[in-house]
Amino acid sequence: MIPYIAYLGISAFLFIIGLAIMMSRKNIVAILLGIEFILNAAALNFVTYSKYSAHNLDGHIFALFIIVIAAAEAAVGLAIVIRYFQLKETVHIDEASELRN
Amino acid sequence: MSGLLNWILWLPVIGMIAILFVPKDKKDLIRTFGVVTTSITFLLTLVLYAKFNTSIGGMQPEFLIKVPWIEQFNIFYSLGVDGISLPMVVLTGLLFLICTVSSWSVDKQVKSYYVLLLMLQSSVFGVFFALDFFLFYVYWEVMLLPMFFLIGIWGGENREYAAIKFFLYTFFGSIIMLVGIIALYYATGKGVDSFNILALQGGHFTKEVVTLFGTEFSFEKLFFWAMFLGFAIKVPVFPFHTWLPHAHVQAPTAVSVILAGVLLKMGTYGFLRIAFPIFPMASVEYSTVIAVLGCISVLYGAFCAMAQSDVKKLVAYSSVSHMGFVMMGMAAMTVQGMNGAVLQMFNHGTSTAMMFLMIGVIYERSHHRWIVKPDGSKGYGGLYSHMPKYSIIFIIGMFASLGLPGLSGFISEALIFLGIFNRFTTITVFAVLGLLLGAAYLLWMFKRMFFGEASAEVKSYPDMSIREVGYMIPLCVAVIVFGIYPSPILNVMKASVAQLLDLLGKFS
Amino acid sequence: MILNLLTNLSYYIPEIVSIVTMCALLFLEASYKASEKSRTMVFVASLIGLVVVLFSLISNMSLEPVSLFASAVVVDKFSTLTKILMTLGTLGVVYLSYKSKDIYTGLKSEFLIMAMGVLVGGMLLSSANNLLTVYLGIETLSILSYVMSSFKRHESSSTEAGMKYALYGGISAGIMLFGMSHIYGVLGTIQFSEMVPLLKELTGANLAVMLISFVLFFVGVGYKIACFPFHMWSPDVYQGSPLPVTTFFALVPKFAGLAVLVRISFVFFSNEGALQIGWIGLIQVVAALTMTVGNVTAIGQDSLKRLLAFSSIGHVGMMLLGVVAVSESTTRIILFYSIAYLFMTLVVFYVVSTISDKYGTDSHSVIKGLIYRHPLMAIVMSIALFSLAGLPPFSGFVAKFNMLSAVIESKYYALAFVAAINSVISLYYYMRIIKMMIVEQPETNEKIETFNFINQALITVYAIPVLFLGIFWEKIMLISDGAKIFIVP
Amino acid sequence: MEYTITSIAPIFLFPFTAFVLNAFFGRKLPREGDWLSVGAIFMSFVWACRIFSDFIFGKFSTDYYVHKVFNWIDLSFGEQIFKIDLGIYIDNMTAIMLLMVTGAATLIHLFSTWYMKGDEGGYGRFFIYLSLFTSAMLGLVLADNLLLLFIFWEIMGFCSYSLIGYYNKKERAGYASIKAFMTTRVGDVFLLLGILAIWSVVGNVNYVDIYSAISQGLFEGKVVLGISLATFAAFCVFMGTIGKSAQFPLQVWLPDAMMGPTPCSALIHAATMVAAGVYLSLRMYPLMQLGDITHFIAYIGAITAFGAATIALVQTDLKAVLAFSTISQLGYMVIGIGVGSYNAAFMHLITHAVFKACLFLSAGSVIHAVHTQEMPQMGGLRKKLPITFMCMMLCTLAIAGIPFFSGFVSKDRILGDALYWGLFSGQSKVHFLVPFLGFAGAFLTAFYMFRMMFLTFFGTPRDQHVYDHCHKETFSFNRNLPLIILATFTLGIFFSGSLTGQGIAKVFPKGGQEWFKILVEAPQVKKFESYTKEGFGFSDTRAEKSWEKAHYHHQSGYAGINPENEEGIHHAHVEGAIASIIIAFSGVFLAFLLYIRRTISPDKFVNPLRCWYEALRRKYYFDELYIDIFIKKVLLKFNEFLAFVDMGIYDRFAIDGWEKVNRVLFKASKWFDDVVVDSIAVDGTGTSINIFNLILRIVQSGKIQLYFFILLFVLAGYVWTLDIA
Amino acid sequence: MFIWVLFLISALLILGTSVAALVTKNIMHSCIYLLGTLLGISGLYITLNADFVAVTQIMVYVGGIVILMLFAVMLTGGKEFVSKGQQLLGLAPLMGSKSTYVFGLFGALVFGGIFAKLISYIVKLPIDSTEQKIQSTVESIGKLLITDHVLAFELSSVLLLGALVGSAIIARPRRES
Repeated sequence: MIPYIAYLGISAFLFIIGLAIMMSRKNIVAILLGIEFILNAAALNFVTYSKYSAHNLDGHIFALFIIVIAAAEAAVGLAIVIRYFQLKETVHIDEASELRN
Repeated sequence: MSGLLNWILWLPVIGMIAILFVPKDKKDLIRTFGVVTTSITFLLTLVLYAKFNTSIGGMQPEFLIKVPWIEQFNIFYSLGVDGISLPMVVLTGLLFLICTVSSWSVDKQVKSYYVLLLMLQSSVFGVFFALDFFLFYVYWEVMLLPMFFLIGIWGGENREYAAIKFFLYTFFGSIIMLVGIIALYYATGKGVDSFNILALQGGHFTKEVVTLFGTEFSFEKLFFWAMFLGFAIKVPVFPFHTWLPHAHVQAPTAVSVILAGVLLKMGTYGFLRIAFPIFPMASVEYSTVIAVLGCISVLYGAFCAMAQSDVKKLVAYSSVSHMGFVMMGMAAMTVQGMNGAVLQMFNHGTSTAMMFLMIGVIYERSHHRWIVKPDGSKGYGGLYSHMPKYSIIFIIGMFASLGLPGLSGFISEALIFLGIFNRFTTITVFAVLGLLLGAAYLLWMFKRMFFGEASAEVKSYPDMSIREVGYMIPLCVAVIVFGIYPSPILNVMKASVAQLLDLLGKFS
Repeated sequence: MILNLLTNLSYYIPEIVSIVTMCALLFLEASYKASEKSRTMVFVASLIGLVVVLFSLISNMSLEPVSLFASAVVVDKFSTLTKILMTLGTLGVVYLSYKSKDIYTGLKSEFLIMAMGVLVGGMLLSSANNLLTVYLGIETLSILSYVMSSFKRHESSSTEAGMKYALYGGISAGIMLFGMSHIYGVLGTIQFSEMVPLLKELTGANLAVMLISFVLFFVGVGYKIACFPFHMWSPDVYQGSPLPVTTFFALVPKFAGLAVLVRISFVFFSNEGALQIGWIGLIQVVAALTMTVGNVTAIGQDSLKRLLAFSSIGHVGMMLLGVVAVSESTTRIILFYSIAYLFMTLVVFYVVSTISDKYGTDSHSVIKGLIYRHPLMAIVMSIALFSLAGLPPFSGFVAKFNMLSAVIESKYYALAFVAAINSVISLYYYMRIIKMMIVEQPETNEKIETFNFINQALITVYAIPVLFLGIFWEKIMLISDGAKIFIVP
Repeated sequence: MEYTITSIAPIFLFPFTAFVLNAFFGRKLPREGDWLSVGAIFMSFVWACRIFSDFIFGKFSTDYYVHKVFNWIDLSFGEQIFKIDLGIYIDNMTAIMLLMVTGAATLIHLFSTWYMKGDEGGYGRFFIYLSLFTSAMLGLVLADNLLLLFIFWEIMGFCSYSLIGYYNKKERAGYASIKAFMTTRVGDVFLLLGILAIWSVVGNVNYVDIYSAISQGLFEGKVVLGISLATFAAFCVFMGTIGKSAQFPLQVWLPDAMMGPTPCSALIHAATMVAAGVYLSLRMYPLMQLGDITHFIAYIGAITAFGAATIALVQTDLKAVLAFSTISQLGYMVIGIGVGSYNAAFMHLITHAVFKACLFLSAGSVIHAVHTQEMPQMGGLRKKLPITFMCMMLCTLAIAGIPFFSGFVSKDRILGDALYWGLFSGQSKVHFLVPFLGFAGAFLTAFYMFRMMFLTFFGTPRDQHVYDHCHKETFSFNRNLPLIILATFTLGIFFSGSLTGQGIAKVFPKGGQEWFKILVEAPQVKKFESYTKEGFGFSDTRAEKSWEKAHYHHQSGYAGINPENEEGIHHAHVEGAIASIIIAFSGVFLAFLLYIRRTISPDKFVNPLRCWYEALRRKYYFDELYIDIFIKKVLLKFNEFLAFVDMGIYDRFAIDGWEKVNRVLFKASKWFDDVVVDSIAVDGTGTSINIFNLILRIVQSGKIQLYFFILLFVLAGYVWTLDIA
Repeated sequence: MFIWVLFLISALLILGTSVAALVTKNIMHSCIYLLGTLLGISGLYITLNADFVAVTQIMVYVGGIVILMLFAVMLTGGKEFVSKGQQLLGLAPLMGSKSTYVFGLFGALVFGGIFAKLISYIVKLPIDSTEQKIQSTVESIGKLLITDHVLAFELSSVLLLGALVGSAIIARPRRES
């Protein structure tokens, strides 16, 4: 039996990688990509727990919804990014600081 | 008779609504409406005075009004009047009457001006009448709105800054007070009397404890300071005074008069009506602090006044100084001191109103207020020989303000000193210097403005008109009559003050 | 079994009507050519739909609280009242969007569709009773909001706003999910009603994980209501979005987020213990910081929208005070605050929208001397601003008064003082606007004539509750008092 | 005959009514209402005469007084008791004062109708103030307690202020009036403190209650600010005297007060108001003794008497000489109080009032005639102004202390007592300094007064134009009559009952006694020991109790140290009388040598003492010290500093500060973002972490990754601080 | 045994590709690495008995989202923003600059802190690790979706509809006035 902590460790690792991507990459698409890592990490957690502690399928359902919603979010997010690129001809995140104090 | 307070309170509102229906262009009609309203109100306050029973220390049962407002919270529309508030009520009636008359010369947006002025009057009455804490607070804050606009729209060059500063400062104090009010509400267990100022009085909270940041504080002490802040800013006591010079200098004449004459008194009234009786133990314990702050205000205000070259600012600082006396008198917690303080509230109201009105009169002629202009030349000079009527009334106001015996300022200051000497001797010794400094800055100002040859510009000023003299006369009379024979005021207040002192006496 | 799920469907009529309206709008929009006529039709249709929703919600007020769909949602008075507020907010925005120039004519009907979608999400969120519905509700709100905030498709600022919103929403949703996953892991269920008894028995490591997880969970909710430190998107988004959208954001998602926050607090943390201490402590700190950051930063903002964004952050901090109390009065005061806030915000945004439509900018300078140009607007706006600052006799004061009293009742005096000082700070920047409107001289003497009778009537109607609720607030208070959280046994 | 309040009050009410009527209707009355004022004060004079005669002839006893009380302020309610009673208190001293004040005032009013005539716009105003002043002075004299005294005291100050500033077109008048008011106000403030201190012990400030409290020892053991309360109170009360009576170091105002019209100088700054300070100290004499400050008083008096006399030596302004001589003479009165020469001090008060009033009126007559006050421009005027000259000469003789004149009688007695006090009373001989300075001052007085006379009336006209301009004086009723009457009363016989003041001839019936000595005694507190507050009240107390007889020495009227040593006192008096006669004549002689014969040039003295001379001309630099250094350099600078701190620093930074800080941080962060981050930090991304302005700008910099970071950072903070145990 | 092998492969895949996705300079490569990670995760799902989820993961993510991303990258030019000469210690340029590294590292560290705390408690969780029988979850998930989670299921359609319309609105190239 695989220790559950292994899964959690992987998910935590993924999560941190996701955060790191979101925070260090300058391409907006890459940042959206980071979100996917994070969501996956969470989904992985759900499924892990579903097997190891909860013993029900709510975790699976949750993971499914995460996938679905991630898709929707990615679609909208990417649409906005593309729009932004059309307007500003760049996807550098620091260029996107028109709105500021 | 029981509806009298209601009438006094709401009559200005009725007048205000009436003015709202007058077309904008009929300026004289609007002014007449304003004057008529305030004069009827003033007459009603005199009726109140006449009907007042001086042998009752507490609220006059004849005039009490109590109607439920928000029953869920036990909030009542509850009004009453006693010996401490009555002089203030009469003063309010008088000063507003004078202000409406003196504002006849205001020509900018007359309608809004009178509407706001009447609204202000109603809310000031509300503060002095309210016996319900919530109601009190509402009026206390509502008063700020017309005040803000009156300063902000009709004020001087820097009016916006002054108006905002006044508003914020006061609001800061009052919001802290609101915390105190709510804390009291819960400390009494949300009962029927939880917002009842009278029922809260008597030191019911001496043993309650409050935990703040893990430290235990006495409920009474903590919230005494909360209330203190609210009222001290209004008074204003050093170091919370800096809004006052700005507000006074920028405000139009009538508003300066109201501000100095009535609004400052609300701070000290708050002490007498709320802070002292509700937190008697803390009040007695911290009376030294109040006295010291009062003394510092007296001296600090006087010192600062001396350095001013704007005459209105000078008088504004003198208000700080004079209100310091009131604080000291209250801190004395003796019968003389306390009565003196209330009397000083009234007297300062009349004398400082005179000063501001006089400055307004000259301002209307010269459109500046410099004693010494920024370029070093004289602002006025020679007014004495050129404007005799003006000078004489000015002298009366000025000497009343500096505490010349025979005029009203002296007796209240003397009573305050008599009250405080035994308790705070050292403070008294310093505070007495305030009388000296008070004379110094006023007389120096007078010298610079009134003596010497009149310049051509000064010669072009007409002397006071009949209207101007007319509205000064009631104040002159008040200043002189109450300077010689203050008993008409003292008699109505002494029972109430004695009751307060009896209460405080239990805790000293 | 499936039929059982439908027995209580009558409780769910408002949501269904909203969804139907949304779809109907979609069809209407699709089936007509883009013209003034079709836009009006869509507008009227959405109004009708919203009114129906409103009435069905009002009729729901009299129903006993139940849980629906296998405890996925709860319909109680609290949620119904929140929904009423959200519907009212949407109603207010509908006309604003119709007349505002900030939304492209071609996108007006899309705006309404999106708004209906967000409303559905908000309704779901306000009655959510398991983790999944919470997540779904938040995401529905969020994803549609991303779209709404980038509605000005040809302006990079709007798109940037949408993008920032999306990115920020993504990270916080991720964190929230991460927290949820651990909650699920420890308790083994996602149903609130099943979690409550389990929570009571937690000890040791379980409890510790739980606490941290709830903090992570809070990120998602906090992001929705824009409280510190999850507020940072909101000024940018408010500024970048079209004004009706900003108005909408200031109302509907906030109410929904607050509703879910209140529900979570009540369901999980109304029992004393380590969890409650941790949670309340968290909310206290958050509330204090939110108020302070919002109000302090609002000073010195030149853009009105941005200023209002920060001010709404400040107000959220205030509303969080009600959550801190977790007492009988919590729902009442939060609802009252929301009611007051709704009308004040509507008025303010309405005026700002009108003016920035006229001048094409929302910088401070455009409202200079408004009183000389349109007195009614200036007066109503100052009433609303004074109310926002919490001055009597306006409803904002009563709301703040109740908020403070809830905090003080629970003896969090320090928090009360912080709140008090914050309302002074907030007064400062509101006063600056009022000063500009009323005290300063206008730069031009041009009257604002585009503000026609309907507009005038509308802001007057909005302003009446602001004044009225400040004086006669007992009735509303009683209604809100009845709106208790229903904890499914 | 019963005294009621209505039979006494008119003394005060007449001039007061005149004041009120004139104030309101003066302009409409014929002659601007001067007759009203004059008539009123004359009526007062008649009333005062009546009271005086009652006291002199009715009972002729030291114990006779009338005390009427009425309630002014009553704050009592329930357990809280507080009352202020005001009342009228008349004893012999009061009666004499009343007579002096009303008499002098009547004459001066009369003179004013001549002197002020033709003064455009101010004639009526002058009489208004004069009436108010007179009524205040009478009120002060009649007062039965310190508070009422203080009230009138201040009103007098106000009148003095107004009259000094009478010529309001002159800037200098403005300065002088403020200076006068403020300087006296310094003393007044102390007096108020003294009243407060006394009140705190006694419970009110009635004279009789104070005496009673002193005799009952209520003051003992009370401490204020580390010193005994009695000393404190006495000192404060005496400070009142110093201010009002222009004693060192508050003497600076009186010379400047000469800016006012001359009649007002005569009335206020010579005869009455300045004497009120001395009157106060006399009234509070037991307190001074109890507080043990009599030595201090004596030294203050001596310094003033001598110092002012030295200054008067070099003045060229006619009125200035008189002003300094007034200060000097007041110094003698104060010496009298200090050394215990109670009776003589009061007597000097009265005699001085008479002759100084006359001197001033004469000076006024001269000034009005020649339109200048500078003596170097006068000379030889005695031919043109014979009546004035005669009157003035008499007064000069009086003030110089020439025998047979009133000044000799009173001053010599003071000096005699001082001599006894300094040499024979058994205390340290160091205190001889006081009589020494007194005698030196007397010498100087004689010298400078005659210098003044010689320069003004003798010799040849120095300024022919002025001389020609001066009209020949013809007798006029309102100009000369007052002078003549006053000059008449400079004869010593009216006061001493004898020609020399040394008991050569007795005039009055009560054998062997000067009427002054009989009538005026230092208050004997022992008499009041059994006094209780209820004992007084609204009734005339004359018949109620027969007080114990006085304990002091009737012969000498001396109340200082060791009054029992009558032998010594008498001895000292004889020596003093001889000395002062010699001194007076030598002074006159010196003046004669210098200014008539001109055998000695004044330069002989001036040149070797150049700097001393300069110091005298500049009045010992007191004005410079007070105004230039203390007020301008210290006080005003301090004020400006405070005002700057208040508005410029405290208000700007502490109050508006948080907003300013916000703004500054805003700017700083903008700079940081634009300059530091862009140029120093790599990529110009501005993503470096700076906590400097965390909340403000960088945080909301629009850079979303920073938002993420903050989110995480704070979240981590939350999590780490969670108390899980 | 299969499970172990699958787990190890998936885990290694995840670790490797995720780190690569972080450090690669090329955004396109990054997307491809994401693909690897997602596949790895679906592998893990299989080891966790979550067959349906695993399949959905592959279908939606791999088939949908990653493709979407790739399109987006292509549409936006796929630039990664590295300025030369400003790299960390002058060494191999991975994907950012000094500041971005500092930033990312800090963020990771900070959140690592949270994890450290979280995991330190999670390891103590009393979790039942007994082996369970592998069986298909499709049927039960299907049932759950139309019973317990029917509302979420239905309402997610609203979300998707909104997202659809929204994406269309935003990305639509039509320009109006």
